[in-house]
Parts: sequence; structure tokens; C-alpha cells
Amino acid sequence: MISKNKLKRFASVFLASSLIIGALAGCGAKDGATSGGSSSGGKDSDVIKIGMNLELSGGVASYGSGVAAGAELAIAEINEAGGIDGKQIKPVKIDNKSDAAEATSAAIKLATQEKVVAQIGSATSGNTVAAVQIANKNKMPIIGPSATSTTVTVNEDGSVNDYAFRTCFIDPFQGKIAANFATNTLKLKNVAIYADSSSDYAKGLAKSFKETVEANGGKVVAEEAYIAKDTDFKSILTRLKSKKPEFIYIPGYYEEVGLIVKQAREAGIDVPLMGGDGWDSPKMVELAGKDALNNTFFTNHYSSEDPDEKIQKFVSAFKAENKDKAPDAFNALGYDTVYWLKDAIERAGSTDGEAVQKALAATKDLPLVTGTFSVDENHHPVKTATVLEFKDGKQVFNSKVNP
Amino acid sequence: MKKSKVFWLYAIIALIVYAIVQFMITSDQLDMYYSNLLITIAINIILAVSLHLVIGITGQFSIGHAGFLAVGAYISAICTMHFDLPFPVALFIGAVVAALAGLVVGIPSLRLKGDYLAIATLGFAEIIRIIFLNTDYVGGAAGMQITQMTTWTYAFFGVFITVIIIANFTKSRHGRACIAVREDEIAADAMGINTTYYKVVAFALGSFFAGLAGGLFSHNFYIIQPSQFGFLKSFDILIYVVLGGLGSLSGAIIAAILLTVVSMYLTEFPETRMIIYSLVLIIVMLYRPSGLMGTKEITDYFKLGKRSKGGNLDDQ
Amino acid sequence: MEWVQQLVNGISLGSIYALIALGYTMVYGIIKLINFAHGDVFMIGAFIGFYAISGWGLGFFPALLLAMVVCAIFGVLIERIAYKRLRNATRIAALITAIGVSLLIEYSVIYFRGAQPEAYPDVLSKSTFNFLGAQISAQSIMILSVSLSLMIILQFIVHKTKIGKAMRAVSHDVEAARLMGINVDNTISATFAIGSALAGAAGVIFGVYYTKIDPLMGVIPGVKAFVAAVLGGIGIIPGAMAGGMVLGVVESIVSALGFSLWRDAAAFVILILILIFRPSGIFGKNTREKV
Amino acid sequence: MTNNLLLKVENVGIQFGGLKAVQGLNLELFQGELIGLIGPNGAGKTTSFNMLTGVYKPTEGEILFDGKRTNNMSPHQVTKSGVSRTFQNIRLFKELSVLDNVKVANHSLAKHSIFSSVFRLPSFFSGEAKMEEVSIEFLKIFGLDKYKDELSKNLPYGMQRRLEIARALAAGPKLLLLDEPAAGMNPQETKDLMDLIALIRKRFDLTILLIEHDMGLVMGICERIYVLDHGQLIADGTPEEIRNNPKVIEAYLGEEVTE
Repeated sequence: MISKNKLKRFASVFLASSLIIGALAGCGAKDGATSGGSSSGGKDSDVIKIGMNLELSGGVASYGSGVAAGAELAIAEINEAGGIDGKQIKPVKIDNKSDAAEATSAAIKLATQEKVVAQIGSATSGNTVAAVQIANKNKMPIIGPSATSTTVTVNEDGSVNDYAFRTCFIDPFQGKIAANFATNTLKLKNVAIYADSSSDYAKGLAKSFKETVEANGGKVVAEEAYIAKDTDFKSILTRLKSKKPEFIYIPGYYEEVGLIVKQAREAGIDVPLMGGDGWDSPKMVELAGKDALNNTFFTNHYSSEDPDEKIQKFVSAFKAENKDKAPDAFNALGYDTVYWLKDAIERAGSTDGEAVQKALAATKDLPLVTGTFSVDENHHPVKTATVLEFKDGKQVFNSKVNP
Repeated sequence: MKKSKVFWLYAIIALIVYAIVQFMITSDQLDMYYSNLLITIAINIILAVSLHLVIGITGQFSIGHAGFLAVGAYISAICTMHFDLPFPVALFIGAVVAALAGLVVGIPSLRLKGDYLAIATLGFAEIIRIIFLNTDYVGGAAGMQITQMTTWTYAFFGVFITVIIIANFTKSRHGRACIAVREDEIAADAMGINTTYYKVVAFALGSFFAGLAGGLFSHNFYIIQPSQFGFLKSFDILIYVVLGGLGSLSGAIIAAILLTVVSMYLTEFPETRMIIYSLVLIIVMLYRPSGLMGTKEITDYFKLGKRSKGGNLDDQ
Repeated sequence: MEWVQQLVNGISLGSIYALIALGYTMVYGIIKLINFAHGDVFMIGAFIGFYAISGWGLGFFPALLLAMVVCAIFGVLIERIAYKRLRNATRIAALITAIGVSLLIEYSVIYFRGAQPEAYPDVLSKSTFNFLGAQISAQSIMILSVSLSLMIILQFIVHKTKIGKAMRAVSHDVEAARLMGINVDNTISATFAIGSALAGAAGVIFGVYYTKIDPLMGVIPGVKAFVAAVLGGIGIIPGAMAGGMVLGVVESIVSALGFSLWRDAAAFVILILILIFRPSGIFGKNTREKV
Repeated sequence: MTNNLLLKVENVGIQFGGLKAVQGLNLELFQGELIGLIGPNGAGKTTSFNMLTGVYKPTEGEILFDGKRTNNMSPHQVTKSGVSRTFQNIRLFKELSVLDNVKVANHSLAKHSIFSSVFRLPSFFSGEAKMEEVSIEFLKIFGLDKYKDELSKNLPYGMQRRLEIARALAAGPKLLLLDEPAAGMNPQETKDLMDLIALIRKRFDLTILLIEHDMGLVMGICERIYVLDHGQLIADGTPEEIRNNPKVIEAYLGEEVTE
């Protein structure tokens, strides 16, 4: 009978697939068992494994690669200087394809297969959030070097994710500084916002900027948005110009902001422009042009022009490693994250996840390139922000703001 | 009857496999890494099989499957996170809404054929993505945080149901009608097949299961963001179906498993991962353009009969 | 006038889409392949132009020419290595190969130079002048005239030269063309060469106009240009130009109305409407399937 | 004629762009007739078939089948109302087996729903069994049952032609339109085919409209013949009348009347 054939066919197809899954699972179990055995030894052996769960391909590959370059420089330096307590750092770098699902899988792999001490990354908040629960379950601290969204460390109900940390500012902080700068320092009341709506970072900055400006008696005359990877901002800038703002806040990353600043000046917008640490990159000057950048400001962790010895050492070391390319914010944050982790492991005196987590949470006045910071109860780093101004393509120190 | 005995035999074997894996998970012989890998494979199988129905069986060249995945992912996430519905109910609602989205996309697109249909489905998927991107209720670009609920049990039964339903559909008068549409739309129409109806059915059914996969997907990875559902995701699913062999259900399943494992393995070579992946893709297509299985099913290799379902999506 | 300005913005953007769309449309017209790697040829062109200008100090025109030549060769290589074998395979296999080639190009470039963007140096005069209240930069005029000249040259090649006639013949009927003594392989290669050269030119123009280039820059303009090609009627050269311009202007208008976040959606909505109500595009002829 | 009027085509025409492919077509087919439609290449025969089966929508005129207007019906609706056809250029479902080709045309024979198919309810088994049984019957008539599990693309050419007719018959027509069923066949095959056509006509009480190039064949079996030239009906009548019609001779043979 026909129906018998049909049934047989579909059922055997199904069976085959089940068997394949089963077989895979079988191999999986074996592998799991062996690697579990050998790499649990990894924790106490002569290397310290640090995972990197970064965006090395896909949409925001440039952010993840930036963090990786900074972190690898730090690891190389530390290993050259004898490692942590005499143990070399062994980085385990995994590409999460700029995709949250891949970031989760990568975190699981780092925690359960590689058994790393801690995970660095991801570069964006979303991909870091994707790994936070894995970190909590497996007692593997993760540090998002540039994961600025509050939600990375603090859940909606206010509880703190024990194993999640970040090296960068949280969003509200920078927005507030920029707003105060506009209304109090520059004494401008009619401001506009032009934010990257594809990044929660920029949206977070824009939100707190708006709240603070309004609290300070200013008025937001226009709010516009763009999407990362856009290249043509002229239409919106034309529109913004017609609203006659005295100041435009442009939170976002230098890749787009550089073009926005350039195109804004071409469109005849000559009011002050301001942004956050996403502006910090040597590419900013190349993209926007020296002249266009005059009368622009941004908040940052540090200034690469700062004569401070630690900063200059980092800048020159980075240039030496990276074909004379000056570091950007991602590089600096990736670099600092490794040193922070090193400090925590040393203080913990162990590579046990719980001990490292406690040490990270207890960090106090640790001097790093992106500022001297302490960690508060929400796992936010408390560090000084600097307002920088561009003058003829150079970042010039304007003022310092304490949290 | 005898035939139902055969059916139950296979069903029971599948369930035993499930039970063994489940036991290994609960007894910690399979750690999180492998259970996550299995769940990911299961989700990709559902996606591949659902697109197989649309492209492989009905011959409708859709390259916007990620759009329906997104609908299922977001709708089921809204159900669990905002309305506190039980997870299975949320999965079902997500799948139903995705099927409705399939209808919305399918009905106007049916006037189109071949490459034009392909580009229209791509456009629809992008529109769906942009709608989520601009909806603050689901977190916009930053995405939506979701509690992890997908387990091996859900994933397994997701695959189980999907494979049974799509295989049964294919091997019925309705499935034959769909294949007839693929083989020759005009002849199918002339033989009394309501081609429009079957194209819509295939779209809706395919979208339903893509939506189911979406629900499993969103509840497995803690967060969903619109950027995960771009056309590259659609291409990934398309690649499962084509690499497996258009028209071959078991081919789609095998390709989904293989590529998921390969991709997982390649994460260890971050610098060259995408280069290797793309080379594999090109080489397979150059030397085996009809896919790994061609139009055959894996069962054909065990049988002497020359019958074979399926075929190429021929140029019209 | 704000609207004049918006129109100018739209036309500048549109002319870049149009240049890329031309390559899509030519290749599709001749071998019915959606060449997804085309956007990446555009990216290669942009990088070659960049290295030529900032590395070897070439001027705009020599850099443009160099990028066009290199991209033409590159396009022919892609065709010969990846697509030629698939000429008789199913379309979908060819499409998957094209996706593979696209990924390969993107990630090879990332492998060799990293994912970070590059900033084009200023090579054209930055002066602007006023036209009906709109700020028009000399750059946009320059870019528009270069794009238009390239399109005119292309029209000339396709309609007046021997190779152009061969292309039209092959796109009409490969077998018949072969019987008439046309070297089909060479004609297809020539099509790839010309299409890729135009994409390379678009890359350089894009770089000069928008400054930022990166290894994944071709993805979005690639898809948009394909939309433009379909919009105008795929396979039809003036259609690709018109489609590109329409798309550019529509995107500018949508942004100008304050819906910038829906801009990409607008492009696709138009695409779908066109496909449904005029499936063969603005300039396309409706063809009937022979029964 | 004594029988009922089955198909009435009144003044039907179609225009593609500026080109009038067919105009002023008038046909009358009575129950049980076997009618030929002939004409030189490009006369509009296949176009007329396409209008009768709903593939093209006539731009003018009326098509009445069994009392119903079918002008704006889609092909499957026309088929369900009782008109089915074969194609000049064979259009089998190549990757389906011979049996499944016929089963597709048998689609409406069984009524089991998608739901019952998917969940394998009893109506699925009974429906599929019935379809199988009936389809094999059709294959037997055409001597195709021994090839039933073969992919249709692998059949020899003559068998493919037969399968086309078997498939059209399985759709359950009252009126069967055959578009050059003997094209490419050798004389013996052609003769067998014609016997078969006569057989099924009787057995299924069919009305048949036949396009054919082979004049001898048409003249041999058709009761009446319509002649198309340049999209217009130029003659109709019995084979004898047509044979002697000067307009037909001119259209078909040019000036050289050699018969």
C-alpha cells in the first residue's frame, strides 16, 4: 500500500536525523568529559586562560577588532613582563559574528569547554547581555570593555548581575556631562540631538542628555536619528539646519560621526557639536577633516594627548604594534580591561571564578589608561570624565568632571 | 494495521534517542556546550525544513525567511516577557502570527516568479526587520532581553513535529500539488490545481515553522536584536536548503546539522572563519551544484526502488 | 530652498546607486545571475582608489582609471573562476556561489587589512556655491558629471560598438548568438569587465564623496543598487540609471520628511509595489510565458 | 445535430499589445463530437486553446462551456468545470513519477484536508488509496502502468505524449483539448494513438477538440473541422468540405495545389 511507503519514508528520514543528533550528542559527551578533565587542570596549571568573545566579523567587526587589538597588546606586555604571578596569559579568542546568539554560544564554549578564568567582551552591550546569564551560571566573570548599557550589570528589577562588569562609563553619565556643558559652560539653550538609533549606547546618551538639558531649562528643538553604516546624512542635516539649533549633540561612533561632522559643516551648520567617547579615534580627524572639527567637543575617559606617562607609553606601544595607527577608545578599553583583570587575579590570589569576581567588585582607585577607577555596588566603574575639544585636528583638554 | 505499526516503531526509536540525550543532559554527562549545540542544530533544522517546503517542494524562491523567524522570535518573546504566558503557548502564538505574516507576504508576492519573487521576499523581510527596529516596545535596536526557556525537550519536539508535519504534507495530495506547482505551474493549473492556493499554503506553513523556530531561538539566547534577522540570516537558511539538495528533506536536515557544526567549530579560527566558510560554499556549489543529496532522500540509498521525490528548481 | 537641497542630495546619492546598478543589470541581462559579489567589487574599487591617492599620490582621475582597470580584471577573474562553470547549473546554485564569492572577498579584505574604516583624502575642490538657495559643492557637480559621462560612454559602447552588439545578442539568445559566430565566453567576460569597471568607478566616487570606506561598505549599496536595477527593469540599462536616481531621491525625501529610520523600508516598499503592479520594472516590457 | 451544445465560442478575440492574435473566433461543439482545429503555423490554434482553458483572457467575445461563461475563469476553475488539455510542448511534471503525474490531475477526486493529511487521519488513507486505484486504472488504459514508478522525464518520447493524455483524462473532463498529440510520433505510434483516442472517447463519453498538423490524421478521424489562418476562422465543415475549400487550400498550401 502506498501509505505504508510514505510512512516508512518520512519516518526513516526522521529516524536518520534523530540518530545523527544522537550520534553527535554521543561524541559530544565524550569530548566534554575529556576536555573537562584536561582543562580543569588549566586553571591551576602554568597558564591563565582568558576568553575573548568579540565581534570579529559581521556588522560591528571594527568595534570588536578594536577591543581585540588593545587587549592583545596588554596581554603581550604582561606576558613579556613575566605574566600574572609567573603564569602566562593564554587568550582564547572567539568570533561572535556581531550576533547575540553567537555571543551566547561563544560564552558557553568559553565557560564550559575552554574553562577560562574570565571573559573579555563583547564590544556591544547587546552581545554582552547575551553572555551575562551564562557567566552567572558558570561563575565566570565577564567584563564588557565597551558595553555601556546599564542593563549589562543591572537587571530591570534593580538586581545586580554578580559576574558582569564593564570598563567603560555607563550611558547616563556622559549624557549628563554633555548637557551640563552645553547649558552651563557654553550657555546655549536651544539644542538638537542627532543620535545613532541602532546603538543602545547612543540612545542612552541621547536620553540622559535630553533629560538633563530640560532640567537645566534648555530646549531640545529637534531630535533626529541615523542608523550605523549610513553614509549619507545630508538630508537630515539639511532638515536639522532649518530648525536653527545653537548646539547639536551627536552621540555615536566615529565611523558615522566623522561623516556627520563633515557633512554638517558642508551644509553650513557651524554651531558647536558634541558627542561621547565613541568619537575618540584618530580616524575621526581623517573622516571629518581638521577644519570641520573646530568647535566640536566630546566626553572621554582620557586624552591620548595627555602627557601622563602611562598614557603616552600605551599610545607609543600601540602605535609600534599597529603600523603607526594611534589608538581609539575601543583599543584603550580593551587594553585596560586586561590590566584590570590582571590586577583582580593578583588581588584574589587565585584564578577561581568566585574569588576573581569578588576582587573585581572590590576594585578601588586602580590607575589605568582610561582613568583611575573604582567599582560601585552596581558594578559601574567610577572614574573621571574629561571634556575634550578639537582644535585644528588635535584633541585639547577642556575640563574634567568628577562623577 | 501494519503500516501504523511501522510508524510507531520509528516514532518510538526517535523517542528513545530523545530520552537518552535527555538522560545524559540531566545526569550532566552532556554539558551546557553540547546541549546548546543540540538546541542550535534543532532550531536550524526547523528553519531548513520549513524553507525546504517553500523552495524545495513548492519551488517558490524565497530569500526572506529570516523575516518570519523574526516575527516568531519577537511575538513569542512578547507573550512570555510582557504577558507572562506559558512558553508552549507563546511558541504557538509566535508560529501562528508568523504564519499570518507569511500570508501577508505570500498573497501579493504570488504574482511574481523566480528572481522577482526572491527580491520581493527579501524586501519584505527587511521591512519586517525595520519595523521591529523602530518599535520601542520590543527594545528597538538595543533588543529585548529574554529569559532562557528553550530546553532540549522543546527543541526536540519542535523538530519532531516539524519533520512529521512537513513530511506528511509532502506525501499527500496537497504535497503533490505543491510539487506540481514547482515542476510546471501552467500545467499544474491546467490539471485543476489551484496554484495560488497552494503557494499561499506553502508560504504560510513554511512561515509557521519558521515562527516556531523563532520562538525557540529567542528563548535560547537571552536577547534578540533586529540586527540578527538581516538578509544574511536568510542566506544562511537558504544555504542549508540548497547545499542539502533542493527538494530533499533529508538533505536539508543533513546540511543544517553539518553547517551548524562546522560553523561552531570554526569559531576557533576567528580570523579565517568566514573565509573558510565561503570557500566551502563556493567549492560545493562548483563541484556539486545540485547539493549534497541532489534530489534524493537518504532513504533512497537504502531502497532498491528508483522512485525519487523532488528535483531542481529549474529555470522557467 | 530646503527642497532643492534635498533634491540635489538625492541625485548625488542616486548617481552612485545608478553606477553600481548598471553592473547588476548588465550581468543579469546577459546570464540571469544576481551577482551578489558586485557590491564587493565596488568596495575593492574604493580601496584601490584610496591606496592610489593616499599611497602613491595619484590624482582623482588617474586613481579612478586605475580602479576601473583593476576592477574590470577582477570582475573577469570572478566570472572565469566562479561563475563560468555554473552557466548551465540552476540559478539558485549560481546565486549561492555569488553569495559565497561576496563573503570571500569581504573577509579576505578584512583578513589582510582589518575591519577598521579608512578615510579618503580630499582630492577635489571643496568650494561650494549657491543654487536656488541650495548649497551645492563643486564635488557633487564633479561626481554627477563623471557618473553621467560614464553612463553615456556605456550607452555608446552597448549600442554602437561591435562588442555592444554582441552583448545585446547574447542577452537576447545565447544559442542563437553562438550560431551567429559570436564568442559568447568573451562577450560575457566583457560584460563583467565593463560592469565591474563601473562599480570600481562608483567605489572611488563614493569614497571621494562620502569619505569613509570599509571592507563591508559594499553590502548595503549592493542591495540598494540591486533594488534600483529591479526598479528600472532589470536587464535594461537606462532603467538602471533611472532606478538609481529614483531610489536616491526617494530616500532623501523620506529622510527630509523626518522618517529617516524608515528610509530603507521605504526603498523596499517601493520595490515591492513596483514588482506587484509593474513586475518588469519602470522600463521593462511585460513578457508572456509561452504556453 | 442531435446532441447538446457543450461549448459555444462567440466572436472571441485576443490582442497582445497591438497584435490581434485571434479575432472573431466562432466554435460550436456538441456533446460527443470529435472536432479538428487546423491551420498553418502561427494561425492562432494554440492561442485559441489557451483562451478556452483560461490561460489567456480573451479581450473580446464570449466563451460558454456547458452553459457557464468561462471567459474570466482561471485555468484550474476551467478544468474543474470540465475542460482539460494537453500541451504541444510536453509539460509533464518531470521530477514526479508517472503515477504521481496522474495523481496530481486526480487531485479533486479525494477530499481529505491538509489537516487530515498532516495528522494521517483515516480520511487520508482512504482518500489516497482511492486516488491510487483510479490513477492506476488510467495508466492501464494507456499501457503505462508498468512504468508507474519511473520518473516521467525518463519515459520515451511517445510514452510521454501518452502520459500527457492520461493525465488530462484523469482531471475528469467532459471536453478534452488535445494540442498536437501525435507530434513527433512515427506512423505506427500515431495510428495506435488514434485508436486510443477513439477508445477513450467512447469509454468516457468525451467531446474532443484536436489540433493536429497531420492532415491525413485529422481528415481521417474528425467529424468536423475548423480552419484558422492569421488568427481568423476561414472555414468549417466536414473533412470533405474542407478538403475542397479553395480558401483552405490556399492558406495551407499556398498556390501550389497538388492534391
